[in-house]
Amino acid sequence: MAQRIDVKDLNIYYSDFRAVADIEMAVEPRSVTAFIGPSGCGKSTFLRTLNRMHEVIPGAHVQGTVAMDGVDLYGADVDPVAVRRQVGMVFQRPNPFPTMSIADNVLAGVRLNNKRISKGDAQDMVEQSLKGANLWNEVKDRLDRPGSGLSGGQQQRLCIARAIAVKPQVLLMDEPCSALDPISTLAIEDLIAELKSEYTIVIVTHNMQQAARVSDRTAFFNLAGTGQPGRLIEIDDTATIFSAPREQATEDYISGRFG
Amino acid sequence: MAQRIDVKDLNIYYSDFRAVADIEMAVEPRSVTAFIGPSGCGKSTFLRTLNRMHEVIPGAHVQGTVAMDGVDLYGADVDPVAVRRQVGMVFQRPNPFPTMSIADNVLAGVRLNNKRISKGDAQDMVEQSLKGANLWNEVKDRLDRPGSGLSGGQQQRLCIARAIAVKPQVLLMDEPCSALDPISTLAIEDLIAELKSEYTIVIVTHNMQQAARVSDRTAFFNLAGTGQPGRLIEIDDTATIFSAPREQATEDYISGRFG
Amino acid sequence: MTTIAPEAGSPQQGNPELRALLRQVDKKRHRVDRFMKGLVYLAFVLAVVPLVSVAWTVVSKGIERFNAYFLTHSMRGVYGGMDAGGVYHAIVGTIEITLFAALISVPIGLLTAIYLVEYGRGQLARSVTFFVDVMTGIPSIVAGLFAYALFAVFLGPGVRMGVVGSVALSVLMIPVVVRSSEEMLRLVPNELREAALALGVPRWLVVIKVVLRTAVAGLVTGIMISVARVIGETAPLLITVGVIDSINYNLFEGRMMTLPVYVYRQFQQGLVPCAPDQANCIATITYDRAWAGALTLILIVMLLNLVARLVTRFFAPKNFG
Amino acid sequence: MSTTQSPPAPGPAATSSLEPAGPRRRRRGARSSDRGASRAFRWLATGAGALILILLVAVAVFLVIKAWPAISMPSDELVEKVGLLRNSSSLLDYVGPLIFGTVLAATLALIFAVPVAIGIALFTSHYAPRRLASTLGYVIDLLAAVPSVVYGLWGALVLSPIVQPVWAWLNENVGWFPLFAGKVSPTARVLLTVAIVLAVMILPIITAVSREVFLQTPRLHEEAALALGATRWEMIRMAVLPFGRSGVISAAMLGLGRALGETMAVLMILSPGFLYSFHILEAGQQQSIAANIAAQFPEADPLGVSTLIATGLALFAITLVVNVAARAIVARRKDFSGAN
Amino acid sequence: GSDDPVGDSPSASGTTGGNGGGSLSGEINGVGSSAQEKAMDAWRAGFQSANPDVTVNYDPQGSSAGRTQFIEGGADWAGSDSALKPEELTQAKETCKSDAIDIPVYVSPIAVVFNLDGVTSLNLSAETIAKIFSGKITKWDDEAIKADNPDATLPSSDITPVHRQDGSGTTKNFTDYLNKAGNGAWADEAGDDWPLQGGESGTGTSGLIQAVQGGQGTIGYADESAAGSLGKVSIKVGDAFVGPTAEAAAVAVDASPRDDTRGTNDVVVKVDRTTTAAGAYPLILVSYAVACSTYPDAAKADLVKGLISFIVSPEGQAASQAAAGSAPLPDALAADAKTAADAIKGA
Ligand SMILES: Nc1ncnc2c1ncn2[C@@H]1O[C@H](COP(=O)(O)OP(=O)(O)OP(=O)(O)O)[C@@H](O)[C@H]1O
Ligand SMILES: Nc1ncnc2c1ncn2[C@@H]1O[C@H](COP(=O)(O)OP(=O)(O)OP(=O)(O)O)[C@@H](O)[C@H]1O
Ligand SMILES: [Mg+2]
Ligand SMILES: [Mg+2]
Repeated sequence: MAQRIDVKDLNIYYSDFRAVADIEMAVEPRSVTAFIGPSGCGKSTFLRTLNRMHEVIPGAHVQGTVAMDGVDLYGADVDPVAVRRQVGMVFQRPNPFPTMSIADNVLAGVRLNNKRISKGDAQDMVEQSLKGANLWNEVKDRLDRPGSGLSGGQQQRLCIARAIAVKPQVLLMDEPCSALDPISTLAIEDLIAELKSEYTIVIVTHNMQQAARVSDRTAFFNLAGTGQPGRLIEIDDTATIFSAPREQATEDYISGRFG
Repeated sequence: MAQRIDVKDLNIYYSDFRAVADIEMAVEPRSVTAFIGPSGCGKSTFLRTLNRMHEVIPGAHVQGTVAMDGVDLYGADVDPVAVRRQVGMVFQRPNPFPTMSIADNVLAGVRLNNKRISKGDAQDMVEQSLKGANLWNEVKDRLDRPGSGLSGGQQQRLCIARAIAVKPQVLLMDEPCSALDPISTLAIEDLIAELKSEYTIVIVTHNMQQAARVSDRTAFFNLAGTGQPGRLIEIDDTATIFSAPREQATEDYISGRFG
Repeated sequence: MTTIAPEAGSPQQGNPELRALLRQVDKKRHRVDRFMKGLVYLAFVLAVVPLVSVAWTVVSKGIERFNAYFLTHSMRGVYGGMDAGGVYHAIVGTIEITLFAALISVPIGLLTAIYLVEYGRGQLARSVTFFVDVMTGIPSIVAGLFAYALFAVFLGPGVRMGVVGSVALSVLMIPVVVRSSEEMLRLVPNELREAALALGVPRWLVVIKVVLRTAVAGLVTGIMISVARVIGETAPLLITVGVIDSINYNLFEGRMMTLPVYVYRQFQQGLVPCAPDQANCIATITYDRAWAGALTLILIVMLLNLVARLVTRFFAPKNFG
Repeated sequence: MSTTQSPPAPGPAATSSLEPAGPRRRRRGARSSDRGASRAFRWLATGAGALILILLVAVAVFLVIKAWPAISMPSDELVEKVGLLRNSSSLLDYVGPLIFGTVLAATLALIFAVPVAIGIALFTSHYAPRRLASTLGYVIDLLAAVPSVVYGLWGALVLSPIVQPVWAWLNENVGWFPLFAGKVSPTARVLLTVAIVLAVMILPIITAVSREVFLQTPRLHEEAALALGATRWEMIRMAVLPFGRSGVISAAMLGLGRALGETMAVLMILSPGFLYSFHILEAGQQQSIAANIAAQFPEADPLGVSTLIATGLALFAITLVVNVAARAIVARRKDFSGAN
Repeated sequence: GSDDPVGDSPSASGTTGGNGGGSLSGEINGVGSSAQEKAMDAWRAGFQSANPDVTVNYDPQGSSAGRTQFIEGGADWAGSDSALKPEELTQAKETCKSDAIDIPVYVSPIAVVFNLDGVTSLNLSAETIAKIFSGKITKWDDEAIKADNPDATLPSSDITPVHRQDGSGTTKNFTDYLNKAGNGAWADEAGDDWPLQGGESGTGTSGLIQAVQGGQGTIGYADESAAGSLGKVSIKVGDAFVGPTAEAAAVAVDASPRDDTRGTNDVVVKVDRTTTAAGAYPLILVSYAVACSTYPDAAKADLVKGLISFIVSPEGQAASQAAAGSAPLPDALAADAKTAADAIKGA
């Protein structure tokens, strides 16, 4: 059940500071859209508006519409909690709940909606999700140990497992691999490839190879200078962006010998 | 004043758990040594023993010697504080001091040590270090704003500026670019190339292109399985490692289509 | 700028199934959320009710005698139903004794908290943590008897002076300082300690300049709690400091008056028998003074709190949240 | 491990080393690695910790020495000599109901205060508008500014008359419940009134500490919960409360300590008695140790004082037991505390 | 701040003449009965204004605490609601290096007070009071009460007796009275602590008054001066009913014998609770100053002597009557007290 997202006239603010300006784009269902751009251009900020996580920051607000299959996520009758349940998120920094065991971390989201989940189902779900995040083998013997005892990479994969477990329609990932080693990164990239047949996926990455490898479409953001809002420069098929971008700025950014 | 580091028979423990076993290697002065390997193999752990940061974790201890130009860093009469001043460190997660302004964060190494510094010198030092970390242009107008208000990437560059400001002899970097965008990454890589003419640099990275680009020598770590200690598999000139490694494990790891 | 035009259609249309999904909140969860919100607000109101009631009682009964004269005069030579007498001597005593108690407790308490958080491992640390908790259970009057006995050993029986009271209050104050400071110090992220250590900053400077600095808001709150905990103590001060009706600035010699003791004693004296022909006699004078004294004490603590707040604001980490 | 380069022999620079590098297998690191000012500071901090232990030992020794005459004296003789014990058959018989009363009052106070305190802490940390929150927090802190004498006066003069009809109603309608049974007091100078005042008194302590702890919940964890589709309350349950758990328990212990040791408020409000009675609406049933000491100390002869201090020793022991229990609760899930 | 709240201190008026002609100087500290506090404030004020260089401190920690500290040497004199016990006399001898003496300074009628709508005074016998406080009489319209108060309109509501929860001389004198005058209705002997279990109570005189005022149908006992607007019981003496007044208290003291087991200058009154003397009110409290007959320190002796002499003088007694509502010492007792005070001397 993938969903299409249409963004229109979107301005994003931190109190009075406009961090992102005039975004207009469409995120296609059953595909991977990558956001690239220099640090501070508002990739994370924009990503967070897609599941209304932006508004949990005091003073933060948006103008414009973000529509999922024609339903405005910011509509008056839409519940942000329901939005977030449909649009899952993996953060830049791994953030497992330190007070929960590994298994409980995976089940955290599931338990919200379905308190009485049978033990067998729970175990299956934990195993599936952890396998999906390529973490199962490393932690299968210590599912009841705290999640905070894992290494950074392991923690991030745990967070991915947690987000997958709720089976969202859209999955937002903010540099999910920046703390991962190549093996895990590969596994996640494989996973993304697998998931995109069913889900809409948006990923922020600094790694252009990664963007090129995993994404179908790529959006390039840039900002004119500090204190200026970030803007969407161009969005197109990944192949086009990396081979023949329309904008000079994109060309410049991509042609750097970046890793 | 670069320094050579010789590691011999090094075993690293978290209480009773041996996380890293039998390391024996030399880090050449005026060069960049990269550590690569899968998550959890103990790269960070080993790196932290090089400036005695390992021992601040309760129960953590080491066996063996780490000698800097022949002086055992773990000798009875060696002051760990002095070691850390000579061997700087940048962490995986950016950690600016939340109570300090951006400028004060850069000057932290000086200010926290109760050293006096003239206003002009301080300004110079802030500017130089921030330029070195490619952050100057973005923050020069808000040097007195708190460092925690920056984006992740900006924060990490601030931490690098802070570490550079103390002018250490050796610089340890634990995935310093994992939160950086390509432009900043490039700047840091350039900076590393610049610094290595004078300093000894050790960098942990998951990004093999980066390792190939910046390092002179590369060390590959691996672990046999969860709960097993990480071991040094091989260390050699970067060119050799990436073209003709001696070990099959290295070959396998490197030949993956990783980013 | 090339963007794919969003699909036409007003937001009122769109996929009805999804629309339902996004609107249809789980009723029960929503209700729980609202219910808990209600409870949380209720909790607040519940706490405000007694506060308002206490404040109203004290202000309405104390305001009559609460004036400049009352604040600047002592009770020397005042007795019976005289329309005279103030609390200046008690203010002096309360402030000096409490501050000195803080002077003893805060360094000891804070250092102990630092020990527990930064250095403490093993048996000693466990014992300290444990016995600090036990110490919170020392009844105040026992603390007073203890301090009195301690000084009596050195200075002979009948010793009455401000410091003895300060020591008694310290016994009550230290565990509160330790406990609250410990909590606050533990909340300082390890990352910050490591960042500083890695810059070659010696441990003690890391503690002072990074850990304490980061936790300062919480620490000040904790210290204010501990001050508030002891500033209203009566029984231990009666035993150790005695009572006096004149001004005594010297903490190290002679009796002192403190506000809580003043309030308690005035209250305990009860009604004054006024002969009908006595013009200058107020039967309820002791109660009036007691309430005005209570008002003074509350205002002093409020003032201290306010100062602490300003200090906190000054030092607080200035982040964007 | 095959191709590790063997390190060359120590170079000439090694002259500066007092201890030439060489293979050696021994445990190294931490602990004694502080030096100079750091070491002095560590000793200072450790000294402060030790000083507290010494202080506590001194208090304990003081208590034991002063209580010894009463403890060591045969029951019959003691009962005969000490007027306080006229209704008891032995010292234990005297202390028992006091312990019971103290614990009952403090427990009730804690039961009232903790949920409210957590509620207020959450209100100021997660519900109230930001700008309002600190002001509201300050308002609650003011409760701590009220000295216990004033709480005593307020409880006796203002609260008691207000709650008396409520207690009478409870007694009449819910009287089957053991706590509300008995003959309701016409003055409401009873344990339930005391427990309410104690709860108000310990509220600010618990609130302030809890609030600071809740405020420190990492944003990362809160956002993780929200991003999973948690409502605000669910976020609090998932991220905030577990994170603050040990802090809240500490706070409750601080409050409990205060409730156990509170003197004036109990002294001025309660009509005490020396029974093992659960009737918290009836006068003359229970008494707390601290208030009893304060009430009886002025007119106690030396042996009476000794007896009273023996009850103080009992209070000390109660606190010890309570803390052991609390510690056990916290320690049980220590790995999951979230502290680094 | 100012140490001259009254505005008439000799030093403020600039001269040391007038009544401030006292030659004494120095400081003395007393500890003891809180019942004496109000009176003591008046005495101290009077004594200090007559002797501007003198400072007198008094910690109202309680009679027993006062006696204990006096014996330990921690107080120069003590205020006590009961005279030193024989064993205390022996112990005090060591500290004083001479005999310790009790001097009566303060006599106060104890009123049985009650809060009953529409009733301001009642007549009760000691026996009835004893039965009320021991719970044998539980209703206001009990026959025993009605019999003594034919004119009062008594409701059939519950009687709620209120006692002192802290140990106190007031309780001791009250229970002594019930025990001796109650015709066997009160079995327990006199003691500082209330002998019965349960019941309403208050801390200190104020707390007790508060409790009586706070309830309906309550009855308690307290210093007459603290009774305020509460109803007061007239107790049965002989065949008449006598209210708690200073005069009646003085009559009762006059009717009571001295404790003749005491040494010279140790003036102790054995209050006769069962006296039938006309107009006597035997439910009284006699409170003492406890001092050494000889002080090692002559200056201290002069101060204590000066203070106590002032207290027992007509001027001092008038002051406490005004400030604390106490009964002045009857002439005969005052004379003995003065003799005893004057005999205090330095070694
Ligand atoms: N909580 C906040 N309050 C105020 N400004 C913020 C906040 N978070 C980010 N910003 C500002 O908004 C802008 C966009 O930040 P954002 O984190 O979205 O950038 P980014 O593209 O994700 O950068 P990076 O690649 O470093 O993660 C930056 O100028 C940043 O300083
Ligand atoms: N504080 C700690 N206490 C106990 N064990 C730890 C601690 N930190 C790390 N470990 C364990 O030590 C091993 C090595 O961890 P380390 O963080 O050094 O790996 P890494 O190679 O840096 O991984 P990554 O690439 O994910 O950063 C892992 O098994 C990890 O679980
Ligand atoms: Mg970002
Ligand atoms: Mg690592």
